[in-house]
Amino acid sequence: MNKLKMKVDLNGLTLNNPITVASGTYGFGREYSEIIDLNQIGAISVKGLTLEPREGNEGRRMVETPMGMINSVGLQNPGIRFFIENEITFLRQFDTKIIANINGNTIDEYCKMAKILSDEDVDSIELNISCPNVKNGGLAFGTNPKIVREVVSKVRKACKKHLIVKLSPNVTDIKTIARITEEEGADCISLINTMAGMAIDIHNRKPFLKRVSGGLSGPAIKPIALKMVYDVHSVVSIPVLGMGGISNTTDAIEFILAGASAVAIGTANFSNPYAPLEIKKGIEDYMRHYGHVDFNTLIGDLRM
Amino acid sequence: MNKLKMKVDLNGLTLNNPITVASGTYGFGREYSEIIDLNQIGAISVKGLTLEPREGNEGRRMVETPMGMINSVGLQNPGIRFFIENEITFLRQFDTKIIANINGNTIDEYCKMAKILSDEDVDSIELNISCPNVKNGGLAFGTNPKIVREVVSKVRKACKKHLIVKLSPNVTDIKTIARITEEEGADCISLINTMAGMAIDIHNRKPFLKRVSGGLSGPAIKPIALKMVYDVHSVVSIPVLGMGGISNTTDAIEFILAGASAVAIGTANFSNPYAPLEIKKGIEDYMRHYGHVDFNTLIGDLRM
Amino acid sequence: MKFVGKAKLLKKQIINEENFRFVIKRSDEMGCVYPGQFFNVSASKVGYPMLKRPISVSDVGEDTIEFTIKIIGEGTRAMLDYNEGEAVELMGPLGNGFEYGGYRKILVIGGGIGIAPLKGLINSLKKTEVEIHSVLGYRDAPYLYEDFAANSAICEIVSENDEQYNRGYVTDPVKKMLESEVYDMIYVCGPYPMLKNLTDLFNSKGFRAQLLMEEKMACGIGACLVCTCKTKNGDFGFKHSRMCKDGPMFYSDEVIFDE
Amino acid sequence: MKFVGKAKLLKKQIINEENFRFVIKRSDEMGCVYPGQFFNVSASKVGYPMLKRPISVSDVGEDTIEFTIKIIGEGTRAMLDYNEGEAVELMGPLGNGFEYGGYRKILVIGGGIGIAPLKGLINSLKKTEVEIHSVLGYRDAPYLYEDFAANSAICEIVSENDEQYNRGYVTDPVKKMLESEVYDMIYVCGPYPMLKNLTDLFNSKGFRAQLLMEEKMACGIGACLVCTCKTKNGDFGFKHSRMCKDGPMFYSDEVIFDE
Ligand SMILES: Cc1cc2nc3c(=O)[nH]c(=O)nc-3n(C[C@H](O)[C@H](O)[C@H](O)COP(=O)(O)OP(=O)(O)OC[C@H]3O[C@@H](n4cnc5c(N)ncnc54)[C@H](O)[C@@H]3O)c2cc1C
Ligand SMILES: Cc1cc2nc3c(=O)[nH]c(=O)nc-3n(C[C@H](O)[C@H](O)[C@H](O)COP(=O)(O)OP(=O)(O)OC[C@H]3O[C@@H](n4cnc5c(N)ncnc54)[C@H](O)[C@@H]3O)c2cc1C
Ligand SMILES: Cc1cc2nc3c(=O)[nH]c(=O)nc-3n(C[C@H](O)[C@H](O)[C@H](O)COP(=O)(O)O)c2cc1C
Ligand SMILES: Cc1cc2nc3c(=O)[nH]c(=O)nc-3n(C[C@H](O)[C@H](O)[C@H](O)COP(=O)(O)O)c2cc1C
Ligand code: FES
Ligand code: FES
Repeated sequence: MNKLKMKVDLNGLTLNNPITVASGTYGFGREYSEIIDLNQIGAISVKGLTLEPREGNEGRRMVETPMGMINSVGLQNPGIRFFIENEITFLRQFDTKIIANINGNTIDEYCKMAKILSDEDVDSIELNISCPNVKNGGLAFGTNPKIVREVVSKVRKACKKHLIVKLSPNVTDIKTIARITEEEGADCISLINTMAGMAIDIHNRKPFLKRVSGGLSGPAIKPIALKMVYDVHSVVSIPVLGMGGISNTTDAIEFILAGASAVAIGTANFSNPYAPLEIKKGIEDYMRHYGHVDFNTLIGDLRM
Repeated sequence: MNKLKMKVDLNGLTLNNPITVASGTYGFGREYSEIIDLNQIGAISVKGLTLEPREGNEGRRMVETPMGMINSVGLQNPGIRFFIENEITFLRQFDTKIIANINGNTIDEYCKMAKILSDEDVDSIELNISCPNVKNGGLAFGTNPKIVREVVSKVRKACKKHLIVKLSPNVTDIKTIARITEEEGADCISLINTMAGMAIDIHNRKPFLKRVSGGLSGPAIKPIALKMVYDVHSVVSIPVLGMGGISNTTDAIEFILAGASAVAIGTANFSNPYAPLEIKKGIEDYMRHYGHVDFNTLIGDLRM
Repeated sequence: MKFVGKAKLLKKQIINEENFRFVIKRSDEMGCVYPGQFFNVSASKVGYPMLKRPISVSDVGEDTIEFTIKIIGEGTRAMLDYNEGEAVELMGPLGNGFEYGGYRKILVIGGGIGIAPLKGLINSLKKTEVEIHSVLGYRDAPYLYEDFAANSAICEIVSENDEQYNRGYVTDPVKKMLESEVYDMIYVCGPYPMLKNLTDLFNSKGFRAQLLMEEKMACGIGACLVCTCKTKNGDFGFKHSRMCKDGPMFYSDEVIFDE
Repeated sequence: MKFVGKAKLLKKQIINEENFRFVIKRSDEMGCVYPGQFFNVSASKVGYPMLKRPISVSDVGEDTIEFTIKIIGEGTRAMLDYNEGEAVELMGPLGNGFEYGGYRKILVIGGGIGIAPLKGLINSLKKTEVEIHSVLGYRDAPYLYEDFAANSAICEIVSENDEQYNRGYVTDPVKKMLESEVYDMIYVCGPYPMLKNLTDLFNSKGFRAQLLMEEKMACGIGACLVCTCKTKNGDFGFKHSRMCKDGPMFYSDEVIFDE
């Protein structure tokens, strides 16, 4: 069997292989480390961090929908300090890259977190701009091109690490937002975050989630995510980390052919904790079958 | 058994009951009339009409995705003249309302169609603003608030019938667009149209659809549609015709509680042609169970 | 007459690694069922995958209908999980099947699972006096050939990989047969490239055939327009005909093949 | 030790209209399985519904595990379609089960399907010398009570609708028993309102119980934080504990019930 080259460089962040796990679905890796070998995963994006610890939303936090789920966790996390003191060393045991997913209420909070993490042992910072912007009526940072420009440019200045910007799919024109992100100095773009979704309990006549709506993830949104990855890849030259409903090898290869340099597995971990490893092997099999020696030759290799 | 009042008034269009079928999924009713009793359906929105006949897109037009399907029919239809001469009389045999779904390349085309149909025997005109705007680089009319204002206001002037405006979900802010639609004189808003989606054949490395992407419909998008219906209902006072993945009674009631005055069944007809009738009966059972005599008391009846 | 509902699975039979057979209870509401017609069959009891799968009738009995199904993807794989005695949700018969009245000598050409609907055809013909020539093509070992072997004056079998049979594609024997024989009608079902190559052959030699075509379907009855193929319209024009409603049988001189 | 994979369904047994029993082959990789722990079970072979369903162990044998399942929605209904002999995809054992070492006299209180995990508990206790009092509540006719009746010094059964039994809720007999008896530990599993009402009762009377709680789950192992419940933290604070990982067993004085 040929030796395949699976290493991929996300513009300054080199992964052993293109399989990563998505923020918020993997905690800080502890639980899944009891089930699978984390050394086999290219990178782990940790649970979204905030400056201060957060207890997250009250009441029911999840409702399943056809081939999807809506979550309303509300960024429950132990805060950036706890992460630095307790989680980094644990994750460093494994030969995988650490991506710190950061979340702010204000641009200032984002910058503070980027600055703090710049001096810590993480490999990349993932700026999650789907957070509600406290100063702008709670609309997500990532839905307004002007605010995207401002937050990315300021965080870029504060951040000495590899910087990924994670885009919200709840927008009219993802291309414009991706272009701005690139212009302001992001090293890589990840997408998509969850889509706004809702479900109602028809018997007690309330939304299942206390916050009314939440974020839809899983196979249901895959076609939408794939289209957005394709669109973004067509307008930027920085690498794209694709995600949104990827559950099996075919899904992952679709994203890679559409232009993703690497993929993240999120919701699929819940139904199949082996998904990242199965997909990694599946991509290798596919490469062998079609005579690819270097994974990089697969990226964006659509024949239109 | 109590007699239930199922009639609902969509601001000038009175339906015998709140169950309608979605444009493009029901042709002109001929095929389904062989299977179910169209008299039982509140309204039929016919296949999207254009000024001239269209043969639609070439190549493969559909790909199934997890609990959804992406279509790329490309508005194949016999043209508005043929519709008027051949289809209206057929549909008039049934005690159901006829909604003429119109599609233009330019605002002028929309207006022409609205004018022509104003003198014909249809009950309502549904302005589909998800069409690509030829003068604006092919971006959909419905994604740009300024253009929405222009097209709705002009069509309103040209249209002497009940006017429904059908919104595209591929936008950052559906509320603003809905408000504009109301301001410019729409009698009713229908939503959602399909979401932009894509699927790739990993073996021949081409998108399954010749046009690369198409419109995603079905249960997969239901949580997104429900959220948008809820959002729109919260900002307009004209009635909302809700759709997007409705497949069973529970789905339909969710939309109604979220604020839809009536619902449309689309993709679900394909897996279950009886869906509209089953859902109608299901709503009646639900009303009886919870002591509603008049369907109108159910609309928007969330307890927050 | 179209039946929409549940019908009992009387028998499930594994043919080989890739193919299996369903014998379904036929109900009166189905009316007449003709070879070449199909049913839209629910892939699983849980409603996933969402869309029903079009499956041709591969035989019709007094009160049974037979389907022969090849495992292709998740839908057909899921179907294999129905148990005998359970109800299968389906809709049909759908589409226009073969026209076969009055022909005396016919050629049937099937490729792979495309042989299934032809089996229904020749079993409908048996009773009348028709001379049947068959050409069956396989990738590997032949299956579903018994009824053809028993009822055909000539039955040619080719396989791409099975050395016991003539290696190659159906086009090879068909070419020869068209040179020496005269047929009242030719019936073809098989993969797209086979249909296309044979149609080129027929057109060049002035033959006309009935092709049973395939396309992804949603409604199955002609309402949604996702299953179209290009057919001739006027001298230079084309139209998009619905595979499910205007077909799945098309005459070889009607269809415009792409690429 | 967590097993992730497929295990054979050895026996499927219909209990009544709403409930059924699965006996699954237990594999060494599952390690020890304790009462109150659960498995995350795939609802169907086609992968729909998407998320696995948490199901408590209702008994553990030498090389078997028993689940008792109530049909609630599409997931549990789909499970009923597994055939004996087939493989069921699952993951477990998960969570923290009951603590039961060293108690001499216990009270177990179950409501509806919540009785299932308690059955596993009392069957683990049998061998030791524990006096068991049981209170079982049903909406309709009792089921799953046999092991309790056989092994309990007192076994009270109440039903909301079945006239053969004392009508009402478990709280009625429990109230009385708490007045006359002293228990080393109380174990409770049942619907949310029952847990809440009993907890109020325990708190007011100074008892402490082990509650087996329920919440919608995704990962089942503590990574996704969708299954939290409020628990006490410090004197006035609270935290969101993970039902799947920190529970599903919580002590009654830890939990903060909402509304
Ligand atoms: C009129 C008609 C009659 C028919 N009669 C019969 C019959 O009698 N018997 C019969 O067996 N069949 C018949 N068929 C064909 C049958 O309907 C299809 O084989 C069936 O619908 C396939 O469904 P599936 O879910 O198994 O496969 P699908 O899931 O639809 O997959 C089809 C193929 O695409 C592949 N695929 C999926 N996603 C990707 C991707 N991203 N990239 C690359 N490849 C991908 C799958 O692996 C598979 O090979 C008929 C079809 C028609 C239209
Ligand atoms: C730790 C733990 C252990 C458990 N142990 C057991 C056990 O041993 N045995 C057991 O039987 N169960 C057990 N459960 C419960 C079991 O997991 C659930 O019953 C199961 O997950 C339900 O899945 P479902 O798909 O059948 O129902 P779901 O589809 O999840 O539906 C749940 C309910 O919601 C309703 N519903 C769905 N949509 C709507 C809507 N829009 N409006 C109103 N209502 C709606 C459904 O009809 C149904 O009544 C346990 C749960 C946990 C957390
Ligand atoms: C339970 C849950 C929690 C999530 N939390 C975060 C988060 O903290 N930060 C973030 O950027 N994305 C978060 N996401 C989004 C995922 O990282 C991912 O972008 C999204 O789920 C789409 O991928 P998937 O469909 O494969 O899950 C979360 C998703 C889920 C399901
Ligand atoms: C095959 C197909 C064709 C469609 N054609 C049209 C159309 O011509 N005009 C239109 O306004 N919407 C069209 N739609 C969108 C539907 O009317 C509906 O808005 C959408 O499918 C969401 O509802 P559903 O998920 O219930 O199908 C089409 C949808 C499908 C699936
Ligand atoms: S499948 Fe709908 S028209 Fe053929
Ligand atoms: S289900 Fe994921 S933390 Fe409990």
